[in-house]
Amino acid sequence: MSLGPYASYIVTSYSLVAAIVLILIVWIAIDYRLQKERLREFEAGGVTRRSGRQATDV
Amino acid sequence: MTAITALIRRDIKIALRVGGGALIGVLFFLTVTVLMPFAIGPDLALLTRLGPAILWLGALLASLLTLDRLFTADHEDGSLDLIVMGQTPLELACAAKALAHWLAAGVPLIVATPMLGLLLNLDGEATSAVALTLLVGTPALTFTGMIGAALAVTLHRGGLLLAVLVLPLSIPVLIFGVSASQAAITGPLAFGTPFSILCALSLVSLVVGPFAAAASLRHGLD
Amino acid sequence: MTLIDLANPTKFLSLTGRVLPWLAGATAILLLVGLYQAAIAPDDYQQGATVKIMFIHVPNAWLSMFVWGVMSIAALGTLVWRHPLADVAAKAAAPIGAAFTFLALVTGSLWGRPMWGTYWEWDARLTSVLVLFLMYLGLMALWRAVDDPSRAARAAAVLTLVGAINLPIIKFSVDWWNTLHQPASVMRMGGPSLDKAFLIPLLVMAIGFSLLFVTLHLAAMRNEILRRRVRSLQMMQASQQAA
Amino acid sequence: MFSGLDFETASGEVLAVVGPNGSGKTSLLRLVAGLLVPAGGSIGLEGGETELTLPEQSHYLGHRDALKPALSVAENLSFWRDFLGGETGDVGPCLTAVGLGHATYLPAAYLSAGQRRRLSIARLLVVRRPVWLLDEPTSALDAAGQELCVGVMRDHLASGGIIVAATHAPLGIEARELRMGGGK
Repeated sequence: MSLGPYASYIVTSYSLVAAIVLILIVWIAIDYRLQKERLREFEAGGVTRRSGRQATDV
Repeated sequence: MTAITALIRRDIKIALRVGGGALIGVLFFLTVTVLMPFAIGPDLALLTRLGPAILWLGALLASLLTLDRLFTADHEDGSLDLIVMGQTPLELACAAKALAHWLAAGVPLIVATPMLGLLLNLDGEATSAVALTLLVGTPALTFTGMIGAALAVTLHRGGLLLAVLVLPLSIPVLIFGVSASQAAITGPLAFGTPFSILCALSLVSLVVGPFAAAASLRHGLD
Repeated sequence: MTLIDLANPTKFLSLTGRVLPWLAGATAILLLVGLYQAAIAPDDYQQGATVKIMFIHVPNAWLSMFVWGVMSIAALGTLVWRHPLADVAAKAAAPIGAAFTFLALVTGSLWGRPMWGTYWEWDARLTSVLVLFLMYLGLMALWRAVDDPSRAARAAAVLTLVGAINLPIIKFSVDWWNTLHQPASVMRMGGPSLDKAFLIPLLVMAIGFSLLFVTLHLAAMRNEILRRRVRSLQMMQASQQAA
Repeated sequence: MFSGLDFETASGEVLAVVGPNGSGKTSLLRLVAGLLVPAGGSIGLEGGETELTLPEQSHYLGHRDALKPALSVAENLSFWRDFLGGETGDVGPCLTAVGLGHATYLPAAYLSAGQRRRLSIARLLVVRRPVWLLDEPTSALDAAGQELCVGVMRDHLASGGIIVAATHAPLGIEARELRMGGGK
């Protein structure tokens, strides 16, 4: 596969898309860990939800 | 020294957290700049010529927009009283607040400039000239705007009054900022002349701003 | 499982937990297939190899509008049906939509550079997408301006709907303001004019990116529900007096 | 606002400024704090650090709590500790002392009015300053909070501090009274 004279544009656009999508995925994963971690802390601290269930219950 | 760093860190934290205004300034800058071509027309050659002026106007309005909360927020919740009473000279505290504001709201404007330069069909050299003049010039805008922000506290009026008070004061910065960028793009003037005057204006405002703001705060508290 | 069942965040969380791995797998497979097909697709006789940018540009451009559509439905859900997950969905979609819109802009200008000789052209379609991007950012700023999500929800919903009504008007005005761009080619009356060799990889990529959005959106919604749970726990903790 | 006012107070003593609304209690405190410039007369502190002015050796607890809702409880307090400087203590024990130990890492936005008041009282504890200027210190506080406030004031007096408090409710602590006249 040859990309012709404008290979750099094609490669840049594909890698940019990959980078941004990767950033989105990593951000969402880190955010998930963070929220879970905080909920676990509450559970350890004995704070429960109104329904009486544990904070990390889903 | 810890007092100054503590104040800077606190202000930056507040600006970046939920409810803070740091990123709204950049968004305003983006929007104003994008609106310009709709009024001027899509002629790329014309936009190239007007680009530096558009970017400078956008940055000027954006940095003023976020300035009006600089002291009012602290005044409303009583923090300003304690800052005035502190062992830190009020001039230094004002300078620290302005610096924090510039770091949180001014620097993002400069970071956004290359992207906007692309939209206005400025080439790499022109964009970096505008970014450089903004880097040198926006502190002057913040530090002169700070005087208006301090007056707004004492007059119990923020927002538009601040803009009316401060915009005339920022004319010199605008003139030399735009002409330095123009000089870098088209000539015929040397870039150095207006640029060094811009630097001088910034330095003067760095000195005058905190003193004027502190004076107006000291006499205006009730 | 109906929409009413999904109104319960707990049920929603357990559903996402089960569905997400499958969705992520399907997304990965589709995107890989799409990439492979895009790689072996022939060059365009006019544009040469740069036509390959289309395979990622068009799905992102499509998603930039699709996500606003999703947010508009969620906004209706907030304002009309008061569905408890509607504002969660709207809030979670905004940053993802903004990211896709940004990618549509950047890939568009990278595609335009070899074709037009300039990165940016103030033509109708690019400019409308730029305005859309600014509206996404404004919406995100609105969500960030207020700490209490339920207070921000209604304002954001109104803004989203106004935006949805306004977008065609903006598109029309910009069209009128400047017409330079080639006419739309995929969704044209009388069937797509694109060659099959381009169309199939494009469709695969479009479906793959749409699935990517659904996956990311569900995960982000899950985060948002957990974040609100943390918030309400924090408020409960604050109101407890020290023993 | 007022004239012909002459008063003094000494170490280990509370001066309770009492009087009807509008009699200038708050203005008097703000004068002492250096936030208002007196039209005439003088205010001074004998003893204490000679290089520091009276406001720099005073704590001022005004109507407003000087808290930032976006920052956590601990961040709010440690900011004032670092900014006010001088002889400082640790944030943790001070928060526990005012009954906010459980809320250390919560955003200040989630605190109730009484809890915000407690947090500003913690500011008096985290930085040691000899003169306390308190404007309605017990407002918004519940019974336990008022008790706590009185306890904190007693400790301050025992260590040789001075308190000037504007109040219309009895402070619950032995005090010399300065009665401000009604009107001008």
